[in-house]
Amino acid sequence: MKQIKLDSIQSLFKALSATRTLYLPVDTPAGADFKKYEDGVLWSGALNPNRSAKDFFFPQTENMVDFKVEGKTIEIIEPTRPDEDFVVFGVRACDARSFELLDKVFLCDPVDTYYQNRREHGVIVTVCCNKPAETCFCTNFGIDPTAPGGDVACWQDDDTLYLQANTKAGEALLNSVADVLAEADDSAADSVKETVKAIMAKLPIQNLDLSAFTEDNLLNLFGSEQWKKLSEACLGCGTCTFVCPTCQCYDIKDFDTGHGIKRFRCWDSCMYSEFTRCAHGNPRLSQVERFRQRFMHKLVYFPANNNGDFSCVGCGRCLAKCPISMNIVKVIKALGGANK
Amino acid sequence: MQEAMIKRAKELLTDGTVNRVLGWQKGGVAYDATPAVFDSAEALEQGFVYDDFTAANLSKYLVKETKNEGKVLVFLKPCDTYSLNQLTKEHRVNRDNVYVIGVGCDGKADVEKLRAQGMDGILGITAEGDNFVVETLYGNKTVAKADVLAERCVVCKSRKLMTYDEILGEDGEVIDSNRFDMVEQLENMTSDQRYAFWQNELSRCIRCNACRNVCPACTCEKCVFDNVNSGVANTAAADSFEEKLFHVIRAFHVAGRCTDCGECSRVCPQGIPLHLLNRKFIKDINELYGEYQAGEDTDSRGPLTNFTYDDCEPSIVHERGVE
Amino acid sequence: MSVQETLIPKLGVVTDVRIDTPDVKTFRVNALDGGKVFDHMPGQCAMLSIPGVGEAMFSITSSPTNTEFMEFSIKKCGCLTNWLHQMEEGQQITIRGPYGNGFPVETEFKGKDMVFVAGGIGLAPLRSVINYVRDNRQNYGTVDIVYGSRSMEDLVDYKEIIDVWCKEEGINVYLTIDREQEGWDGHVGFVPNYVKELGFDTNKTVIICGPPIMIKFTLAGLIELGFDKTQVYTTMELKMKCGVGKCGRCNIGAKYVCKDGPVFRCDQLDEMPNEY
Amino acid sequence: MQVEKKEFKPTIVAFCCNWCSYAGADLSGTNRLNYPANVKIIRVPCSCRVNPMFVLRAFQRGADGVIICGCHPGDCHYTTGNYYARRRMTLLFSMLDFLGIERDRTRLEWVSAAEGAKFAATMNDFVETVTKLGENKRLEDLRCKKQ
Amino acid sequence: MQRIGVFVCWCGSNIAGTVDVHKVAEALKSEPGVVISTQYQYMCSEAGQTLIKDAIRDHKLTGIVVCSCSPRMHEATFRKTAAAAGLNPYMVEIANIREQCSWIHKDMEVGTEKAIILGRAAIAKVHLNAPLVAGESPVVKRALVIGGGIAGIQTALDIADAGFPVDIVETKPTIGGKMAQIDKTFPTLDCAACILTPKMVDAAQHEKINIYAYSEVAEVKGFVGNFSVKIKQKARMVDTTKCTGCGLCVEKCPMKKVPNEFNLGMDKRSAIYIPFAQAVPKVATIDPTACIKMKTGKCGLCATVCEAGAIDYTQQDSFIEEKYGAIVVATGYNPINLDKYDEFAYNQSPDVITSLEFERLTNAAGPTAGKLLRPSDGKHPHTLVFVQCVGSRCDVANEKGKSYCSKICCMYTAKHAMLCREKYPDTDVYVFYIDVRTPGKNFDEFYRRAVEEYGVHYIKGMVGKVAPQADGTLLVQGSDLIEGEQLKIKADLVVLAAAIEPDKSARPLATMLTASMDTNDFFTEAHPKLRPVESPTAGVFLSGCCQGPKDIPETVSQASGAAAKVIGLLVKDSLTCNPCVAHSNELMCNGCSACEKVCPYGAISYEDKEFRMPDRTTAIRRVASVNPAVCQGCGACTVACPSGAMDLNGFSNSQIMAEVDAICK
Repeated sequence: MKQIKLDSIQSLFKALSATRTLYLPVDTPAGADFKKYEDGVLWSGALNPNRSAKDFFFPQTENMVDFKVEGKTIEIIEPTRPDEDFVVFGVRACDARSFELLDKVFLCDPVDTYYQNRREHGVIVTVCCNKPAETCFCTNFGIDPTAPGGDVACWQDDDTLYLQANTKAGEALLNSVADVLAEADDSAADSVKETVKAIMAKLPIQNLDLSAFTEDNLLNLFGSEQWKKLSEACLGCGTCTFVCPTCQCYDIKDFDTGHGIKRFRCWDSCMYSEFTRCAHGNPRLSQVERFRQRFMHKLVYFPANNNGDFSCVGCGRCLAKCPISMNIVKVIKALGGANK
Repeated sequence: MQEAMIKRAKELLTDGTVNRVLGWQKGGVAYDATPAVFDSAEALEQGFVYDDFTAANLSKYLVKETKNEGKVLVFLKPCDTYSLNQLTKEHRVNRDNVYVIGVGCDGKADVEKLRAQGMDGILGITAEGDNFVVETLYGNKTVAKADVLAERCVVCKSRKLMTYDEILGEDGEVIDSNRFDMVEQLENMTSDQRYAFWQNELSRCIRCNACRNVCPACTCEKCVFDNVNSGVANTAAADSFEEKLFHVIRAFHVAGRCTDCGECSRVCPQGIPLHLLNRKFIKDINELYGEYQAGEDTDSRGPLTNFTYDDCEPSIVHERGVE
Repeated sequence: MSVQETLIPKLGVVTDVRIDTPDVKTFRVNALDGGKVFDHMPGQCAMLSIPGVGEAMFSITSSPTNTEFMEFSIKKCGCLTNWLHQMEEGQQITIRGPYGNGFPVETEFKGKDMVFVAGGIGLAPLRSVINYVRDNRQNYGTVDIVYGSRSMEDLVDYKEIIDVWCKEEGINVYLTIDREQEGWDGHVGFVPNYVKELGFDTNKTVIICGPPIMIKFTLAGLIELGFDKTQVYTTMELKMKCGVGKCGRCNIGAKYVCKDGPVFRCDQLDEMPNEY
Repeated sequence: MQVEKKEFKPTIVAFCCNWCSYAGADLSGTNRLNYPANVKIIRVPCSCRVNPMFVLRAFQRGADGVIICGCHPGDCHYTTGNYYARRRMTLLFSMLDFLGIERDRTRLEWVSAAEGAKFAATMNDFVETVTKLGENKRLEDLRCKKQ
Repeated sequence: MQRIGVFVCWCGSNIAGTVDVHKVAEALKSEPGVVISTQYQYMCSEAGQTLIKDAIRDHKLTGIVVCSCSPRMHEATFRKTAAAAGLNPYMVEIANIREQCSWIHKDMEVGTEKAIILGRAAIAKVHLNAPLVAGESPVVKRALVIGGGIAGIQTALDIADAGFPVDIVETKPTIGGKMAQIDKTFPTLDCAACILTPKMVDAAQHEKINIYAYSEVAEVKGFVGNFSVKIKQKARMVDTTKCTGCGLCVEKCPMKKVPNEFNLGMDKRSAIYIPFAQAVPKVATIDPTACIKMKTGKCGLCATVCEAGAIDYTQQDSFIEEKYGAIVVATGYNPINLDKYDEFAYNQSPDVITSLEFERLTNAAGPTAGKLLRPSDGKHPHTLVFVQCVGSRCDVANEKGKSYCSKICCMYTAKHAMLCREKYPDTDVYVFYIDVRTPGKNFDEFYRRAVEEYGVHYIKGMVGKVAPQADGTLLVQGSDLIEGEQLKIKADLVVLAAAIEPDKSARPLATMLTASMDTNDFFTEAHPKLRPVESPTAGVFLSGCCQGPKDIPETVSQASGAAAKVIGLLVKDSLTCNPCVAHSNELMCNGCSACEKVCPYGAISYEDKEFRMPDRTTAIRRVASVNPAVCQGCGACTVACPSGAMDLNGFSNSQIMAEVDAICK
């Protein structure tokens, strides 16, 4: 385990950003956001940035391919893939887990090379949460915020940041900045972990009953009467989807620039009325169906295809951000016990 | 207030004046009530909540609700009644199918402001006089309500109910507020500064459409931005241009109709002060075409569907600007 | 271009355009240097696109046994298909695939007596299987084809049906149209009723493709005749974007039509939510 | 060595009302009054037909300046169209200014069918103003930039 | 995808001189959808048009672009060419490469480059053109004239003489209007009644004219060529078919204290009355507010004396619905109310009167039988002061008055002053004026005669105060701006030239007609110069003072002008509608009324329509629909509509954006 004093943490950031681009949570007038590190940029102590870290691997919009159309002929121009190495610092355990879930989608056959490319270029440095919020419920999904994962995991006490590499990439990263780090005892972060565990035990959203969310119960849950009431106030916006670290639906669109066609993909939301609309009609006509799709996907469909792993990491963003305060926890509570 | 509301709602349900009630369903934490329709006294007893955090403007739900059978009871704050009037004026809401109980209001709290004051891990909030006692994972704290009022309530334009069938609590007055201060501040900046300001704000937009979908003026059957045939449809703001396009056009479409209810900024997950765009239009309209408050009535002509022969020319933008 | 680049299309060129019905055209597509753009199995689909206009999933109408070209029978129904219908020979298009599971022609279907039931443009995906079965005749039992459309003019591939399928030994073709029409002396009536009238042997394997309402009633009729849902297959169609089960919009329950479908056995459909 | 900078020629989109300004533009042609070729005219039935979306669209696609020309107040072929246009464009221009976009990139002018000279002069002046401003950077869509 | 043909015109050397037409044609060849691109010396020539027609047929073109002169020049030509070749005429777009390119540029390279871009924009647009078919709507061959003054009468007569039936709706019991109250007319000084009453009789006897007197327009529906109007016939309590106008009832009526509105209240009439001797229709009317029978149920004397049995106390208002192809508004004017003009003591002294009252005082059929007598004591006045511009030409800030010039006052005051001096040489006549405006045939001569021959004292200056004196005279204090002195005149009679304003019935009528008005409630004309007798609302025409202050000759000429326009409309069996009109996509329409509010023609209406929703439920929604016969295609509604449901044929959102794209690329 390595360590560095918090008051000299800028030297770590400088060192990290010397060879690659460093992104870290930075305070803005409205919450924290991941930003590129430049001299003097301060690391936000906020628990979680507004947007999840999925942006780094699955950005909001991404150019896929260009075309030139002339008369009857078409030319396909593959864009250059970004090849910059980068570090994302300050990822929490929940977001770190989300990459595992996204990997299941994007890296399964056939591999999504855009995502893969970014994954290969990025190193994730997680930091143990030391001030969990009331909206946190990651433990329900077997996530241990004191073992935050990523390539390098960090823990932070009052004056020191402890760093431990979890992967080869993580080791290489730490080696590259060894100059600014000091050795630390492997148990140095234990007291931090204990403190955090004690807080975690007090969190209000614990022991959610997820037992009903099984593939066997799929049709039963799908047909539940509760959806209508739960979705009643849903505005059909994409806030929950876009702040969610595991939502990965996307749209592919063409944009005519006037001198060529750019085909790009961008985030899309199953909450949008247009999501499934096509020339023949729309299988999900009302918000009830769209709302149900999102939560059924997270709690039933995804697990059915992925060994029972739920597509939620309990980061709590949707709890904090939903304009009408409807969220997955309320859905779980409404459907969990009653619909077994 | 909550008790009085439940009591009155039950009465109106019982005497058949209404067959359902639009209000708020209690949530898991102190600040996360969800708008909901209650159709029985029991449901009201169990879940109806009204407190300092039930901030949502329920008037937009009436677009859908008034299409259903029977009358719906709705509780509206003064600012929400402006929205209802505007919706009535535009024939989006059938006023005859609504029973409005106007609820006096002295401002709603913003949980983000609590968080900004360092209150992490909020487990419970109790109102005690002018203060909130906030129970958190990290100990109890007390904060003055006035310090955590939502921005729109700090600069509240009116506490007067514009339309109602009855009132609970006290009706207030139109307030000579300083809601345009921030707009003015921006106006007084240099063009470069303004550009930097908005570039920074709008670049955070994730095009979740929350501002649009919550807006009581945005009730289009089909938004131009969702309509593939409109030529401007886009699901994501692909670059800084599309961010601006979306917000400018949206603000323009609600110009003269926006009642400044502030919902757009309340719901923005990225904390973008979108209300400033709307307020800029309101301020311009007031200054150039005479004071106009959308939602004050149900029959006046909006400033963009009106004109006078001696309106100013667009060159006014040059004349009054700084630089 | 690496093989894994599933989202980046390849170029194809339209080498022949055939007008099938007033609103269906069949396009022959070749790679730019001749031959096929890629190989596929019957029932699989491909994403066709005109850059700037749109991209959409179409089932490949030609049989894999056709080694020279691919064919797509496309009905005019939206922006992209309207555009495609304006195409002339020599027009390049982009194409990616193949996508989906296809029919189990090499497993479940092997040695089975086959009944194909199609309505309207629903013949398009079946034509691929039918011709595959014809070209590997020794592997399959009897072949019955029930095909119906609104009118005579709306029968897709009428020429091939009459000139080839009808004349081939061991293949029974039953055509029907919805309403009486001058010049038509064949059967008149809806497909589901016709299937019931014909009353097939219940050990056969049935593939249905057509409008949802037709599928529904044909299936009901078959069950009345004593068929089991495990003997009946159909193909689905939903809005698709990526074609590889990642963009998240073509799912029916936990299944993605683009990846886990489009071919489903009817008993599988019962396990899926009714959202299609 | 100093690289000679290519002279900046702005792209100007002019929306002209069919009854006055478009005819004014025709007249300036008839009178052989010069104005730069960067100005391209789009004919609309009335200045009130100009949707703010068209203005933004022009900037997105690479215009450096957008000018809308209509009948003089009181002379609208449709009696009131230009009054609505005036309000709409005033508010739009003010909003663009509020966002920090150079206010000289947009303009509304009243040009009658008889004012061929005014049309040419207006265009000359507008082109000059926009040329001074340089390329439109603040309301551009990078994707549409010519490589 | 369209199959587009591009035709580049040389226009001799007009275009080819500065634009390399070959290069343009060549460059446009590679644009999407272009199947042929060619050039020719004169596209508008017979040979050029043949070239286009052949190309349309040979290449199965679905759209053409002609790069030539201004569309204002030859768009119609090429549309006809296209139509002749079987192509919808609205599938033609013109790229203006002459007026807007070759003629303003000198450099060949620059011109050519621009021409190519303009061509591209036209191609981009024509891709999105849709074939349009001009609709037709039938014309009801009947006109309605609202108002039975000289304007209405003249309009009706002219239309009727052309053979079309006309209805006149007049709110008073008789037609005739203001002119019937006037004594003499300037500048010829002929008697108003002598020239008006024959016209009234003509109108009454014309077989094509039907007069609804004592009636009002209650409702207007429909549009040009096809209006449906509900007319309210107020109850007269007299059966007009029976009444002979003998006047016996009037004579016998015991209630004789009703202020006589025809004489502006300067004398009294009975409860049952005929406004004046030459009234048309000459039938009696019972004033229900004065009639003893109507108020108390007792009396009934008129019924007893009426030999024709025309009196019917039970008569109710009745409604008639009629269809019209055209409507002429001739609602006229009134002098403004002078209650607020305390400085002129109008309300304090009966001897301060308006000019119209003066007309009655000098009229032989008036309250004084034509003798000029002071209303207060019936004595002959010796000193008369005329005050001009009372309520006219005021500052906008002045809430009492009008900002405009009432136009007729200078002349009628000259007339009054002159008549006064002529009949009563013993009078002193003063006229206070700001300016004397005499722009009219023989007007200035007339005015000069008043000054020079008749010795009327014209004083440039305004009267500040009129103060009634104890001795019954009026002390007029005014300033003489020329002499620079304050004047005090002891007058016996003061005559105020009150401003005139549109009749109060005009505003609600304008709303019914969706015709626009200016801030003074005068109807606006479709074009101030070129269409002065038409309202912007198609099928609605303007006659007389409802459009602005006018004198009689001007009114009559406008009346005939409006009649000519109406006749021009009614001779058509049907109207061809401009197909480039707005249309609303009902599925997207919010029903918010924004479009309706900005439509200058009232072409947009709303209806509650039942829609089948995709989920098979039905919903009733309020949606806009555009009447293509009324819409003129300005496009104001398309921008007011936030959802984009409203679009304009020929200039659709997507078409204009495609042009923008093509120009900017």
